[in-house]
Amino acid sequence: MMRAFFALLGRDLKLAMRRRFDLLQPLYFALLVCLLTTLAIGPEPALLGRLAAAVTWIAVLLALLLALDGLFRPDAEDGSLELMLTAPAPLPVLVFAKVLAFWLVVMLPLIVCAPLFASMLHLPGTQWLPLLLTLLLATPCLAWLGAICAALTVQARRGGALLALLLLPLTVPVLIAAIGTVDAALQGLPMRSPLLLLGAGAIAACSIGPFACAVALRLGLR
Amino acid sequence: MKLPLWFHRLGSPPTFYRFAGRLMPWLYVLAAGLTLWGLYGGLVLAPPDYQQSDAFRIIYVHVPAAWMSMAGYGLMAVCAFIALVWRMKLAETMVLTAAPIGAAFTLMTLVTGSIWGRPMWGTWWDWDPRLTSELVLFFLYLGVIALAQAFEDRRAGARAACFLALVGIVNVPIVHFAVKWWNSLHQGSTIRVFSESTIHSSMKWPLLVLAIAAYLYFIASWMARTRVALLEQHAGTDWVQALTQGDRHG
Amino acid sequence: MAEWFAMGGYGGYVWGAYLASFIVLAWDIVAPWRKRRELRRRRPARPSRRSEHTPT
Amino acid sequence: MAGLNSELPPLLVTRGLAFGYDEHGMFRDLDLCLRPGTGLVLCGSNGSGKSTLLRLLAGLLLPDSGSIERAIEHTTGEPVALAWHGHHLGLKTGLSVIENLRWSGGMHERRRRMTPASALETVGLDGFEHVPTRELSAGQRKRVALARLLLSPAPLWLLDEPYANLDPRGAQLVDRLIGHHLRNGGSVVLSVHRPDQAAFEGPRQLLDLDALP
Repeated sequence: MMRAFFALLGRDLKLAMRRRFDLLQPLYFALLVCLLTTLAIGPEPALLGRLAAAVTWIAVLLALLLALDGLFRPDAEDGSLELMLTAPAPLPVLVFAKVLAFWLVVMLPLIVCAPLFASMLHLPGTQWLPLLLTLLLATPCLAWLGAICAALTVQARRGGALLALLLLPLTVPVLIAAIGTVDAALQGLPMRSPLLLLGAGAIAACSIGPFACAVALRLGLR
Repeated sequence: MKLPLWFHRLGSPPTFYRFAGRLMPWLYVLAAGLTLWGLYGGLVLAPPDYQQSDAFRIIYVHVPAAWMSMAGYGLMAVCAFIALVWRMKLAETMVLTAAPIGAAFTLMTLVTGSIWGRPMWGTWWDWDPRLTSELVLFFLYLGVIALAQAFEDRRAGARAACFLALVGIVNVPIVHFAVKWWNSLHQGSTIRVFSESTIHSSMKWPLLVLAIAAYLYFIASWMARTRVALLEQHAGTDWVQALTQGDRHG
Repeated sequence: MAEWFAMGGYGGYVWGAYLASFIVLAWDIVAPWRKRRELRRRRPARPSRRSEHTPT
Repeated sequence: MAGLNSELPPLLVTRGLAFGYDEHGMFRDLDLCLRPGTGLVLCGSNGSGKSTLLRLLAGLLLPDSGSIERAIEHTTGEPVALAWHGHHLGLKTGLSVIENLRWSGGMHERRRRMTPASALETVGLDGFEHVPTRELSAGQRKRVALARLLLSPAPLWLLDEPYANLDPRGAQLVDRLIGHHLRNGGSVVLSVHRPDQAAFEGPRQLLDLDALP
C-alpha cells in the first residue's frame, strides 16, 4: 500500500520536474492577478495595503483553480487513471498521493511566494506572518475541495469552466476564515482561535477528503 | 439497510408516473388556493408596518421563497443521498428535476430581496449575510445543474450531480455561519428588518399559509418535471409507448 | 382601491417584487410543459433495438 | 487439463449483470463464470458493449444491477488482483520506458522472478529502457503496456482490443503471452473485432455480444 503511494507520488513529482516551466505557471498567474489589481485600483500605498491580504488570497485561489484541471485530466486522457482505479491499493491512498504531489508542486510555491506578492502590494509588516500561516493551514482544505470538484468534472465536457462554478462557492468559508484571521491580526486581536479553526478544517479535509474524492472519481466514471 | 417495499414500488417509473399524475392536480389547486388566501391576508388584511409602512408586504413573497430555497436544497440532498446509497434511479432523476425549481425560488428570493432593499436600505444590493449566503446557494444550485448537463452519459452526470448536492448540503450551514461571522467582523450596515417582537400575528399567519403553499407548489412542480424527465428517459419502452399512443388517440 | 395599489408610496417596489416572482414561477410552470410538447414532437418510431426487452 | 481446471473455483463470476446506456438495453441477466486457465473472448459489432462489459468487470463502470465477484485470495483475504489493458495505455510520455514500468509496477505490485528488463526483453524492446516513451511508435507503446502485464502478478487479465495497432508479429506476441498466462493458471478476458483474431493456445469461451437476447 505504501509502495503504491510512493510510486504514484514519485511519478507525479518526477513528471512535474520534467516540465519545470509549467511549475511557474501558477506563480506568474498569481502575480499577474496582483498586477492587474494594482492597475485597476491605483498605486496608492495606503489603499493597496488595506487590500493586500485579500488580493493575494484571491490570486492564490484563482491560480489554484487554473492548475486544478491538470490534477486528474491528464491521467484520465492517457489511461493512467484506469490503472489507478484497477490497482489493488485502495483508491483513497492513491488519491492522497496525487493530491499531496499537487500540493507540493502547485500550492507550496504559491505559499512561499504569496507573502512576497503581498509585500509588493504594501502589506503591513504585522500581517506578513498571519498571511503565511493562514495560507499554510487553509491550502490543504482548498486542495481537497478542489480535488473533489476536479474528480467530479474529470469525465465531463468543458470541465475547466465548470470547475470554477463548482469550486468557488465551496471555498467561501475557507476564504472568510483566512481573511478574518489576517484582519484580526491587523486589529491586534488574538488569532489563535481562528488559526485553530483553520487547522481543524485542514485535518478534517485531509481525513475526509481522500474518501470523498475516491467516491467522486468512481461516480463520474463512464 | 433495506428500504420498505412500497418505496421500491414507487421507484418504478410507470408507478411513479401514474401516482404523481394523480396527485399533481390536487397539489396545484391546493397551492393556488392557499396562495390566494395568504396573499389576501398579507396584502389586504394585514395592517401596514409601523416602521416600513406598506413596503414590508414584499415579505409575503420574499420569505416563503427564501424558506423554500433552503428546504428545496434539503429535499434535493435527501434525494441525492437515497440515490447514492441505494442506487435508486428515480432518486437520481429527482435530484436533477429539483435543482431548477430550487434555483427558481432562490432567484425569486434574490430579486425580491433586492427590490425590498432599495426602499429600506437605500440600495439594491447589500452584502448582508443573508443575501450573501443566498447568492452562494444560488451558485450551488447552478453547479448541480451545470454538472449534470456536462456529461455525455446521463447517469454518470446524474451521479456526479448527486454527489455535489451532498457536498453542498454540508457547505450550506457552514457558509451561513461563516458569512455571518464575516459580516460582524466588518461591521456591516445591516438593519435588522424584523426582530421577533415586531411581527404581529395578523402579519404572521399569511406568511405561514404562503410558506405551506410554496411547499406544496414545489412538490407539484417537482412531480411535473420528474414526469417529463421519465418520459424522456424511457422513450421507447412499452409503458411510454402505450401512454403516447393513448395520447394520440384520446 | 387606488390607495391600496399605491401601497403607501411603495407600490412600484411591492408590485415589482410580485411581478418578478410571478415571472419566475410562470417560467417554472411552463418549462416542463414545453419540454413535454417537444418530446411528443420528436417521438421516435422504434428507438432502441432491444426496447421490447426493457423491463417495465 | 480442462478437467482439472473445472475443479478449481472460478476467478470471476457475474450474476444477473445488466447495463444500459440511457435505457437502450445493452445487456441484462448476464451470468459469466470464468475458471482459472481459461480465456473468455468477447466479440461483437461496434457498440455492442464489448468495452463496456470489460470496464464493468474491471470495476471501471458500475452495473445497473447484478453483481460481479472475484475470487478471494486466501493469503490476503482480498479479491484477486486484476491487470487492465485498455485503449488508453496509461503510459506517461514524459517518462522513460523503465520509469513507466516502475510506477505502474509499484502500484500493482510485481511478479516474482520478473524484472522490468526481462519483461522488456520478452516483448522485444530490450535496449529501450531509457528511451522517453514519447519517442516510441504506437506499436512499441503497446508492447510496453504488454510488458507491464507481464510484470503484474494479477491472475486475471482484462484486455480491451489487445490486437489493435499491432503488426502480425505483435499479434503473435499477444497470443504467446496469453497462452503462457493461461498455462500458469491465470484467466484472460479479451475483446476482439473478429473471433479468429484471437489465436492463442488454451481453453476458451466465446461470447458474441450481438447474439445476446
